[in-house]
Amino acid sequence: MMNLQKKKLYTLLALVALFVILFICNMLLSPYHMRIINLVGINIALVVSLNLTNGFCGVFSLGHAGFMAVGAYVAAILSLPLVKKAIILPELPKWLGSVELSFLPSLIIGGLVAAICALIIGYPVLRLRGHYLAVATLGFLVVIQVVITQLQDFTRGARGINGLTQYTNTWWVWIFTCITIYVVWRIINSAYGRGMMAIREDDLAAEAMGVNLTKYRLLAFCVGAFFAGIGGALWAHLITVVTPLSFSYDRTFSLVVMSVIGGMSSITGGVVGASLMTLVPELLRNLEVGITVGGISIPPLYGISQIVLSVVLIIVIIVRPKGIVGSREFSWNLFKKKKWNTMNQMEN
Amino acid sequence: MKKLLVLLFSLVLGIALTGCGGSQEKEQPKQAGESGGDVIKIGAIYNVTGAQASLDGPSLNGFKLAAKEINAAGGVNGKKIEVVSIDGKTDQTSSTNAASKLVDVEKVSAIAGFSDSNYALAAGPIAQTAGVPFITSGATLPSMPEQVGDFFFMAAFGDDAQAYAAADYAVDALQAKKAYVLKDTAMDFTMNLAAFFEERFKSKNGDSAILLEDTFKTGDQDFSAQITRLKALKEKPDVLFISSGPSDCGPIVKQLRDAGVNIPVVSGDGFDTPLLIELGGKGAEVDTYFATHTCLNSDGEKVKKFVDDYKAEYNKEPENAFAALGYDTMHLIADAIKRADSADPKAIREALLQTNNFAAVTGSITYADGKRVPKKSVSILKVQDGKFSLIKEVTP
Amino acid sequence: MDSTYLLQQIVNGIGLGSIYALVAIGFSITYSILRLINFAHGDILMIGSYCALFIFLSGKVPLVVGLLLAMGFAALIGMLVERIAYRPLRTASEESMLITSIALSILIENLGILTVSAQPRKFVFPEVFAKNHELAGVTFNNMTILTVGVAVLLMILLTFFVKNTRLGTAMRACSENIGVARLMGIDINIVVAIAFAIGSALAAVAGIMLGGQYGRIDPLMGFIPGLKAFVAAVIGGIGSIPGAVLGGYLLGLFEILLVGFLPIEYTGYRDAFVFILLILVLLLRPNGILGSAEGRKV
Amino acid sequence: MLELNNVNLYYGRIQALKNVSLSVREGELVALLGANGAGKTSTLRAISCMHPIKEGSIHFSGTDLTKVPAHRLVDLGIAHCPEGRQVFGRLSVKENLELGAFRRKDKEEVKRDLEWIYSTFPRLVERRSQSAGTLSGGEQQMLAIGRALMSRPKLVLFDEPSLGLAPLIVEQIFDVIKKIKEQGRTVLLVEQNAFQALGIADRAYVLETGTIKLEGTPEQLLSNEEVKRAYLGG
Repeated sequence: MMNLQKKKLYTLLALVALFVILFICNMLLSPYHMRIINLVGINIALVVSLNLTNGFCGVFSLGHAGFMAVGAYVAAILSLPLVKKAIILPELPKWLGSVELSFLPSLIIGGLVAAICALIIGYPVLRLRGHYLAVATLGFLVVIQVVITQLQDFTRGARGINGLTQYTNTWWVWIFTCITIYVVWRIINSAYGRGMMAIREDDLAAEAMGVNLTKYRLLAFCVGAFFAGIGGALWAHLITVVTPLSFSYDRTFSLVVMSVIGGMSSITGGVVGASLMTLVPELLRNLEVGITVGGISIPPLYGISQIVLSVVLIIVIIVRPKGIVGSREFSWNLFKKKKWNTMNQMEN
Repeated sequence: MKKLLVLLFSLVLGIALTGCGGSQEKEQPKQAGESGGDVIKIGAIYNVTGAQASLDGPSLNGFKLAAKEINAAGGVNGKKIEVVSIDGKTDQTSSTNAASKLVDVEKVSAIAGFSDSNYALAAGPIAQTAGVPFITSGATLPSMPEQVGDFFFMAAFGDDAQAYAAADYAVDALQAKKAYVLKDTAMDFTMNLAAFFEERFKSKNGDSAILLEDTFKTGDQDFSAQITRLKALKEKPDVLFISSGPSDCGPIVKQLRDAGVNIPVVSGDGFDTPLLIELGGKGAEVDTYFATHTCLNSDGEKVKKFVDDYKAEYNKEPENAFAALGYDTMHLIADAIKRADSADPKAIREALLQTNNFAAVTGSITYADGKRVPKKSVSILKVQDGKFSLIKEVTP
Repeated sequence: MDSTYLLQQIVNGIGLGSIYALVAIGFSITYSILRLINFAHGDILMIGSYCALFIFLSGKVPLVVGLLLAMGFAALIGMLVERIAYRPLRTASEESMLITSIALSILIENLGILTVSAQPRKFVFPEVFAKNHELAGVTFNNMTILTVGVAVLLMILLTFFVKNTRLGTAMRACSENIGVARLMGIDINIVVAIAFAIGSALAAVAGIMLGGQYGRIDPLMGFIPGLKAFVAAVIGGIGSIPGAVLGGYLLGLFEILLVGFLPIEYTGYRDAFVFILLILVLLLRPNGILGSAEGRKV
Repeated sequence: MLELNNVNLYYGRIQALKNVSLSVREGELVALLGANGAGKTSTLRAISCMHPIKEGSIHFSGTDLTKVPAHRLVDLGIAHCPEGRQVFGRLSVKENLELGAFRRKDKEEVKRDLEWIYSTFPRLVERRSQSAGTLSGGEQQMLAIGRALMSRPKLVLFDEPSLGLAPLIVEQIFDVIKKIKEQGRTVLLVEQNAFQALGIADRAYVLETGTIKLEGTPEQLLSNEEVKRAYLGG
């Protein structure tokens, strides 16, 4: 075992290293590569926050994209420059039409509104179990989408809001990602976290032991939604367009896939899953380039990357049903143990 | 733990391999057109998978066909065109990544793509920031070029143009005084189209000229509720404006006619699909008109050549007007490169802006007064004897 | 609104409900045995309709034969999917199976785009089916009669199979307690394969009827009906066949009546209402209308 | 007849059985005793292939049971009457019994056996078309036993048949088990209710935290101080 001080130091060093690397990347790599790195960051934050509810608390939610949508739209409306707002959203009520916030408050308000939505939807729904809960949260996603499509005055309906300022950059993304990981880590290592995991293991027993089921689930759900909201807002200000289609089933499913592939009840799993599932499809694109070999040209097979990806996904799940990382967690002891092992071997 | 490490390692290895494989392939064609090589790279982002695939697939086919023809004729300014096409996957994240890759990694001279503004508006700004012209072949939201910036062009006319043409036709040719509007609320295209139609129709016939505006959603199958409401109207409309996408127009027309509603139907290019005739059946033969880009049945020389070439290349008829739009977009870009005598994106943009009376399959294209929405003729078509036939071509 | 209008909407609702019910049954039986939410179920529907397109709309075989062939093919695909993707996951968590089904759905849809292209295909039944009838002011065509007729017939057959045959009893036993069912000597693999076969065959019928009513099919056609049928199964009580049927018809009627009777400004909210209904049903009757409480093993 | 050798069984990382060895000879009634969580049910699950074992061997009349899929067990002549009865609540009594004979092809004989079960448990006759979930606990236990017997097993595994039943019913259940043994069937009885089990058993094993602690005849065990203290409340 390593002492706490040392671990803290290592963590700090790793953080510094991360940001130094990001800084160097930012100078050397093309905007395309930085875009992918930023997407990795956003997805890590989204998946880690999803793991808080789905993995650690055992509340299998399919509504994460719904909270992203809420955060994204709220932040977009708040941060939109007044001039643009007057043109794009002329029907906004005065109090909203005359407000232009800077990025940070927009993000936070976006996250808070998403969390409030989670509170409202979660209070009745979180009493459900298992698949029923999954379906109910999926229902919430549909309701959010319909409302966004219909509330023309606020959201421009299906046309979406475009021309957002591209505030999101490497620093916003990765600082947010680190904060998300830290907060989720603190929660699962607190008394609350232990209560949550008790619920996951056996909700009946946990309830019998006096764990207030709904309260714990609601907390996890709201915190998850808060970060989803901010993540959605960051995404929106990276892509610069939000439409109801931006946050559809596909988005929710891809987040859930990342979470399960990495390992649902592990922060490390979330990081691994999100990174892999963001990078791999981008790399698989190279498969879709047509090849000319010895005069015979093979036309590009569009959709092949999705096909390869889904086959790999099925295989991974069959081979490692608990995800790549499982429920293990990264720890500095990992390195120490390894060193210790090799030393042992040498002695032998 | 060991198993885990092995798995992770093999995954990383696999990724690295596919990554390398990809980059190796790409090294074969020589680097970027602007640096004086003998190819000019043109990017294409189309949603060839996912919900948009039925529109974007034909567009890409048309686009590639045109590139092939240009190369067969010796290329542009002695250089071959190389189309680098990436699938947008009907997903905004994927589409923006694709645009970014084309601009930053492939260093293309221009990008074409999309038939829907949702994606064009996401990918466009990236090209704009990088100073690479982006020409959307099929998206028709007229405000896009203004919203995105001076490197954004449209190859198709705006929704306003086609809706105005449809409204004018209803008022002038069909003598309509009162209209009924049915629109799909799930698409920005249909919402805009209906809004522009109503604006024009009201300006000609007064504010009370729209008797009822009813709605449905893409994929609805049963329109009996809407039809019942239409029939219950006290004052009968003279024209029905149906703002729908390609998948819904057939069933709507069919159900309208089956229910005994024989009032003329007018619409936009959403109706420009074989599905209108196949599914609308006899219903579509009854006074069904729509405004669109071109009539692929017409005897025009350019249209005929395009249809024949497309058939020869892909063994099928062009699926819809988007195929022609993709084809035109490639030729439009090639024309600009020729005039600019350069593969430099900024020079191409300048040349594009000067496009005047460029003869395309879908009508002649002119970017007048610095506007990047083309002044283009609109064709009014009618269903007749199981075919589309051209009623007239109007130039707004 | 007059009663003819209401009646007309009810007839329309029953037509749509029949399709939902057929798909919902498949959801329900696979769920009841494996606790699997099979998101790929809707894509089996798509496969069935394409199969029909290639077989009987070519006009070479009689309709009934074509229908049976399409059902058989879909059943085969269903069993294949189960064998390859789901069987290795028998002991895995519900989430793993859910993700697998999502991956399968992506796989099938993209394979579809690759093989039959994304272009929608015309899917029109012979002229006779478009013939309209009018009864007491309500119009409906032969297609609707066929849809409802086939759906009801299949549901009766299925009920008979489940209630009165050895395999049917085994299936019910498995849906209650798979472990003990094995102790009785029931081969779970066979039962699960049959469940998938039945579900897939019914989905194929639904796909064909859907194509026939709408006139077109495309590789992505299965997702929305799949999702809706899943909602129907949950409303009715997932795991119960009568529940799936009831849920299907209720959902079909509810959707059509919402569009028919809501003020125009609110018809756009239809899907929101559908899912709010779902959430309400879940809250008031957490196991659906006809579902019985799931035994929880402590 | 049944032979377990050094069986180790894990649930995830938790070891439930450590080197369990036991044997049941033909015609014997062997009781397996132990407290809650001692591994009794795990032993039965291992025998009936419901959970794979990590090490060791299980043989039944020469057949290696670890290689047999669970549903073939009845073919070999093993019936498992599971803990907590686990009748199919939504199926009728008759259907439950018929499922017991699921793999049997001799229809006439099955009918005869059905009549025999009805005559052994007259209370099931009047409820034959009722769904099993509506039966009382005792009736469900009888149904579960009847269901197990419908496969004409050579060896019957009982898992806590007395659990949660009224003393009078327990008495009846044990009478039935005794009768089954007297018909020449072999019985492995898992029980917490050690006193009653020892009353009818030929031999018994005592399990404690996954290992066999004691083995012997009822007389030997009843006189063992440790057993008395731990299981007989003495």
